[in-house]
Amino acid sequence: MELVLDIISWIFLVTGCFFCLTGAVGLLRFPDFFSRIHAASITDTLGAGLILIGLMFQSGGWGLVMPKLVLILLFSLLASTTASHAIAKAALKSGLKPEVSSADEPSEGESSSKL
Amino acid sequence: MALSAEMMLILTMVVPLIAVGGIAAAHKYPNLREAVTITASLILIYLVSSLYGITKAGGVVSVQGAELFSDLALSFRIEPLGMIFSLVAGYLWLVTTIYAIGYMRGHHEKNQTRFYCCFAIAISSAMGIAYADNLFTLFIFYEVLTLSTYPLVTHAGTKEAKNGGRVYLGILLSTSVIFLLLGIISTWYVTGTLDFRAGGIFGEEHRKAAAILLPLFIFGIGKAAIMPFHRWLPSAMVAPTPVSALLHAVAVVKAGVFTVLKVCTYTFGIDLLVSLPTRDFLLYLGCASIILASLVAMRKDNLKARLAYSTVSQLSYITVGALLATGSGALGGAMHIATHAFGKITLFFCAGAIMVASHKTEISQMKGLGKHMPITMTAFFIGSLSIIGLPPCGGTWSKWYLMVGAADTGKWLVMAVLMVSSLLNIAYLLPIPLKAFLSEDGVEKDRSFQLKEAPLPCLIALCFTAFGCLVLFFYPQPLYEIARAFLEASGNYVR
Amino acid sequence: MNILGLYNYWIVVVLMLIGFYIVIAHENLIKKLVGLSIFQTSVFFFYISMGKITGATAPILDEKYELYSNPLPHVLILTAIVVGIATTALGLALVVRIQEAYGSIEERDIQEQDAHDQLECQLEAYGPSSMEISDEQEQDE
Amino acid sequence: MTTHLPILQVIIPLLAAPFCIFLRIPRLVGIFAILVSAAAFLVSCGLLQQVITAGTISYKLGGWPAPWGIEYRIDILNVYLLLLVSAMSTIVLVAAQTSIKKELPEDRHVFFYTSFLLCLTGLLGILATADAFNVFVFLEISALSTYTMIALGTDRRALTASYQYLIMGTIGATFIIIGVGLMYMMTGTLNMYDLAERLPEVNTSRTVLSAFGFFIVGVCLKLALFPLHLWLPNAYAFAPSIATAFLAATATKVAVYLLIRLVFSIFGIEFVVTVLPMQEIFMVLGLAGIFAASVSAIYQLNIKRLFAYSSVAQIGYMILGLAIGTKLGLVATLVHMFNHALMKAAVFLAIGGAVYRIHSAQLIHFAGLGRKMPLTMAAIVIGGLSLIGVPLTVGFVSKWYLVLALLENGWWPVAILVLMSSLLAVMYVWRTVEWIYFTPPRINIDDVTEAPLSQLIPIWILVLANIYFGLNTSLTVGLSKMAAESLYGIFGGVL
Amino acid sequence: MSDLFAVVMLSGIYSLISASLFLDLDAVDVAFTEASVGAGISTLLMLASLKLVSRYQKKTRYKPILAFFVVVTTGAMLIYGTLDMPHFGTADAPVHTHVAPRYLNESMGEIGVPNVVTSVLASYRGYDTLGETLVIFTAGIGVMALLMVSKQTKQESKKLIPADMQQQIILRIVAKMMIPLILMFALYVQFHGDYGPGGGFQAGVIFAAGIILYTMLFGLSTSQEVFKATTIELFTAAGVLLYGGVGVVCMLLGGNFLDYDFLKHDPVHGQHLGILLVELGVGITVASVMMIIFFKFTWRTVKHKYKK
Repeated sequence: MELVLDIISWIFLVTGCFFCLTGAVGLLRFPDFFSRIHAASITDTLGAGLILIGLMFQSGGWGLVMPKLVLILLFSLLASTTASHAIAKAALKSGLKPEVSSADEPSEGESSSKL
Repeated sequence: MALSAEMMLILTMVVPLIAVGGIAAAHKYPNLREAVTITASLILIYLVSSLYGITKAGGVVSVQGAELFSDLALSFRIEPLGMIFSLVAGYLWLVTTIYAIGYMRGHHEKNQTRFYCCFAIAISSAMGIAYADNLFTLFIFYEVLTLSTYPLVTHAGTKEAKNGGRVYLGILLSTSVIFLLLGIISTWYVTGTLDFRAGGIFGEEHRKAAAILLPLFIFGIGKAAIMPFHRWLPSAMVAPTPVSALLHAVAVVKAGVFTVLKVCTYTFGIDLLVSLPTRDFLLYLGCASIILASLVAMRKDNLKARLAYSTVSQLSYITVGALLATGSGALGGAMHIATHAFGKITLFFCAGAIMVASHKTEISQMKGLGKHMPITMTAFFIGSLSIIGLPPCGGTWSKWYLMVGAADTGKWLVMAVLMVSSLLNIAYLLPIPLKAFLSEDGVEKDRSFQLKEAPLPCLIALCFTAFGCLVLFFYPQPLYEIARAFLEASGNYVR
Repeated sequence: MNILGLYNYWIVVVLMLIGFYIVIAHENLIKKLVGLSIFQTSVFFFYISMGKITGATAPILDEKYELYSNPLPHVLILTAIVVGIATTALGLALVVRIQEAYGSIEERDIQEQDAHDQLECQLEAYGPSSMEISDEQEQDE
Repeated sequence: MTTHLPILQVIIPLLAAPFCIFLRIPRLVGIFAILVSAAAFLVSCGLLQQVITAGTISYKLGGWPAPWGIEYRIDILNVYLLLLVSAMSTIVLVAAQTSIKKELPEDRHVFFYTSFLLCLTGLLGILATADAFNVFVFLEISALSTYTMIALGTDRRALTASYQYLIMGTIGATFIIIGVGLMYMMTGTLNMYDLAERLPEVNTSRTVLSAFGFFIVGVCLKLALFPLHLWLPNAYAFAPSIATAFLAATATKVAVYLLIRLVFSIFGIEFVVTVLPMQEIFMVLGLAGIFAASVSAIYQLNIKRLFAYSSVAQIGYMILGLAIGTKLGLVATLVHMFNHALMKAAVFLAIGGAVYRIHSAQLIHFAGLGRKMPLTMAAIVIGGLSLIGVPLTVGFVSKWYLVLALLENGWWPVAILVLMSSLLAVMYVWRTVEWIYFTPPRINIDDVTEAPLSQLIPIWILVLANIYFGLNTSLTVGLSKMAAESLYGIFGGVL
Repeated sequence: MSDLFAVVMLSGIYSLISASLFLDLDAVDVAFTEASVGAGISTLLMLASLKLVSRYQKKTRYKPILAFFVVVTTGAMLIYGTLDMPHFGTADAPVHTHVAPRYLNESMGEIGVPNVVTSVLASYRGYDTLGETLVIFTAGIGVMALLMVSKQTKQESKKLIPADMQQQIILRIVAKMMIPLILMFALYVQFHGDYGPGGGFQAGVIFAAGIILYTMLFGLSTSQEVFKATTIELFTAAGVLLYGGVGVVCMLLGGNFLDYDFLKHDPVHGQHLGILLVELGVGITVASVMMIIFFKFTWRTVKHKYKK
């Protein structure tokens, strides 16, 4: 029984880390502010979420640690999504337009990310 | 009155301070203010003379004051040299006040209240110096005297007055703080005591320390105006004449040489002084300052400047007398304090009178003034005779003893210097009265209004001091008695 | 003398130097405050790394563990953190007031405006004409 | 009740400060502050009584014994400074009632009084504690409240001065905490006296050396010793006059106390003298501080900056006293700490009184004030004289002991330099005297009258104390000698 | 790095990373405080002051030589000092052998609180924490004195409704959900200090953060109805008085200042009560000071807007 729990938690942890990695790479590689904010929020929600679930399995038994981890998961999902929304909204309000498929209309490409 | 001697001694210092309160209170009514000063000076004269009577009768008066430091106290004791200085200061305060009333009114100077207050403080500190029984008390009153005379020097408030005041304070404070204070603290550290004791406190074992400390003390006493530190005297000429009279004759300068004499006799002791290696150097420095000051005085056309430089040279007489380290040398020095005081104050009163009456300050303008100001000019003549040291005036005795002292030590160079300087005195002092009486031209033509004598109070003061010079010559006995008592007190033999 | 065991102190020293450098070199007032907080944080690391024992756990008494790290540095650092935030808060309030008074938070502009005031009161004191009469008057900045 | 005196000394102002926020009404808070500070003064008198009869008192906070809990240990040195700080704060607070009305807007008075009480708590806390880290906490309290008080000044440059002091003060405090950390690391304890026992075994290691270095640099930054004094002139010049008077009189003295405690109680004089050339370093820095600060004081236009630079110079004297390393040198430093507090509080309060009337601290605006505000200006002059070290004032006593200590240690060239530096003091004090008395007014001060009575009384209490402690030095010198004995007693001093 | 906004954000991240490093060094309380105070409040205050100050730093040449020299000398002194230090993590260093063992061994018996840091913080060295509360109070007083806002600006600003926060619908709803939980978490941390990491400081800061979030989203004037600035000022003083009061009560009951044994008949209970009250005092002071500082900064922005 121990071994099974360990394997499942390990699977979750590895996938969580993989998502964090993709988020980080996305953060660096994406050309535009809004796509980068999208990549960053992936690490926040999916990456952290999976790691937390993996940890739940590690916590062993229904003691005090399990509910705490569940609460952390809920809060982090709630908070991080709102945060990225707020940042994106603030950027939009301060006049930063998202870069719309610059491939076909090269002319109006000047509005792309400056930040 | 049933005042005990100790009470009188304290009163000599307290009375002028009470007078300060009185003057400040009465600053709205000039006559009342002047009256307060005069009564105070009369009381002071009474106290000083009664103290003189007691000490002459052999009574020892001493007061142990407040315990200031761990075992340093404010203590006072009357000894003959202090008696001479306080007598001179007491009498001349009255005379200078009378003169100041005439001068200030004649010259309608402003803020006179400050003048009289500072004057009274200066006198009280002079008394303090006279009666101080240890170097510590003496230093305290020495500094109070410097500070109280500063407002007098910068009385006019003009730019020159301020510069004069700066030089005055700068030199006096720097010499006293750097050399004198260092000397006092070192003596305190080396010997453990600062009291004035017959025969000096430096025993044989402190010979090397004493050798170093002697120049510290001599240069430290800036008020004795030894050559390198004499600049403050000429620069203080900016002040009104009664102040110069105070500076030169009554308090400041006298305090300087008085301290030199006291330090040489009571701290170092005459016999130790003879053997100190640094003494010769200081002796020749004194002689140099006598000669140089007289030469500079000859070149000065301004009357007050000339008198100032003459004071510098006369002071060095007393310092040389002290450093000769013989009985008669110290005796001559002690007597010279009194005779020079009377002589020089007369000359300054005359200079002030000439300034008030004829607004003349340069000697070259004073040809033929004698006809218009006969009394002033005769007093000037008597004063200069006393300074030069010719018979009818007191100066002769003191110079005589100084000469004897120089002869005793066999230092022919000092004797030569004394001779030559007397000649120089004649050269720069006598021509003024002679030109005033004998030569004719230069006075009537350019003077529009009728020349008249100085105001009456000035004349009274003039005559009193001139008369004093004569008395000192014909009746020198009391002065001689005190000077001899000073020698016995300071533990040397008298030839 | 295996000095490798001292690596944590060298990290502290490097952090301290960075913080110190920012405070001294940079002219912007807020940057100075940030530098100051970095300088203080490095002191926190110094204290905490002093109290750590390898293989020990946090000083919360529990049956399962016996080896605990030293609690005293933690207490001292709790105080130091609060002192640091207090100084930063006061510094920021001062920066806000300086911005209102001087219009800029660059030390260079502030010094120019101060020197200007100094010159004004100097002219008033000695007046242009009498500048050379009075004794020489160099700025004491 | 009397067993709790040590903690009551700090707790009374500590709890009073937040209570001021509840009182809300400025006038009420002002009076409350005076009562609190007076209570603190009474407690320190009680402590003095206890320490003299029963020797060192120890108070365990929270009931835990020394190295584990925090301990208050009061000996002669602590009580001497507790007395000084609480007395100064009471007097300054009395003058604050009217003075801050003209310098601070109405709604900020409550916060000013609260910051004042917090600063007082911080200083008393540093003085009373025997725990190294506790010193840092209370140092930070007094520092933060000082930044607030300075920043409340009217001139906009007060803000930059406060900011600069904040940066340098925090760096200083952080250096101190690094020093404490290094010492804690090598000995494992924070109690000063426990440190003193455990340090000798490890004091050859380089960590303790750098701990000593950091602590010294941190304290010297707080002390405004010469190269680290850049924050002081601006901070004192643009702060409200009351804040300047209080800080000038106490803040730097507490830092000097920290230095003495560090050098004598924690590390011991042997370590300090042998391992590092601290004597030479302190002597050179002290002298450099004296001369540089005095020279720049001469050229100041703002009178507060002038006396702020003079504070830096006077601190140089204290450090010089420490540099001598003998018992008498320590006595000279302790005496000068007390005297300097008296002098500076009197001068800055008097300047506060003048600023209350003419709303400006520029020297030229003080021209001609001598006639309009005689009493306040007389206070500045007497304070100035005391700074110079004229006899009959407190400054003379500390200069006397400093020179005596220097001579005893054979450093006579340093003694001469110290005496020459007092000439620089003469120059900048006389520059103010010339402006105040001898120059016609620059701004119209016809309607200017004397400073209000509520400021004149504290000013003149301090001036009379300046003179009284100049005459009767039993309290100051007596206590300092006992303190020096106790400090040297532990380690059998170099002497 | 001419954009100060980036500088402030990076300093926030720096504090967060240092908090996690503290955690690794077994300093759980310190990590919690560093995260909440260092990353939370100080970044917040810097952003608030950035709103009032010009955001972009002028590119000015700064003087590196003097700074470099001073830094190198201090660095040399430090490196010189580290050579004789006990190695990192060794158990026999003097620090662990002299004073600390008593805290670890006897604190359970004497004070009965598992979290030794809280027991040392509140009881063994309780006076330090009182001093520290006073430091926070002094900073509060300083900011209040410096950033005073006159009465009439407060009245005028009531009419000013913060337009930009109106349409942040999502934020306001999420905030409505989050804020009560934040406040409750703060209280949890406050009273959980004895058993796990936590205590007065962290609780106070979290409580203040909750209120500040509310003020930012729903506008200053609305939050002023709930938390009037004048009452908060009184609370800053109340916390310190509570802490000092507990100490004085111990004195009246016969022990030394801050000696909690005398609070209850049984010393350990007394310690519990004492630590609880003291932590509450600290929590109140820290929360109200942080709130007051934020209010004063926002009043300043309102004052600027009102003046324009």
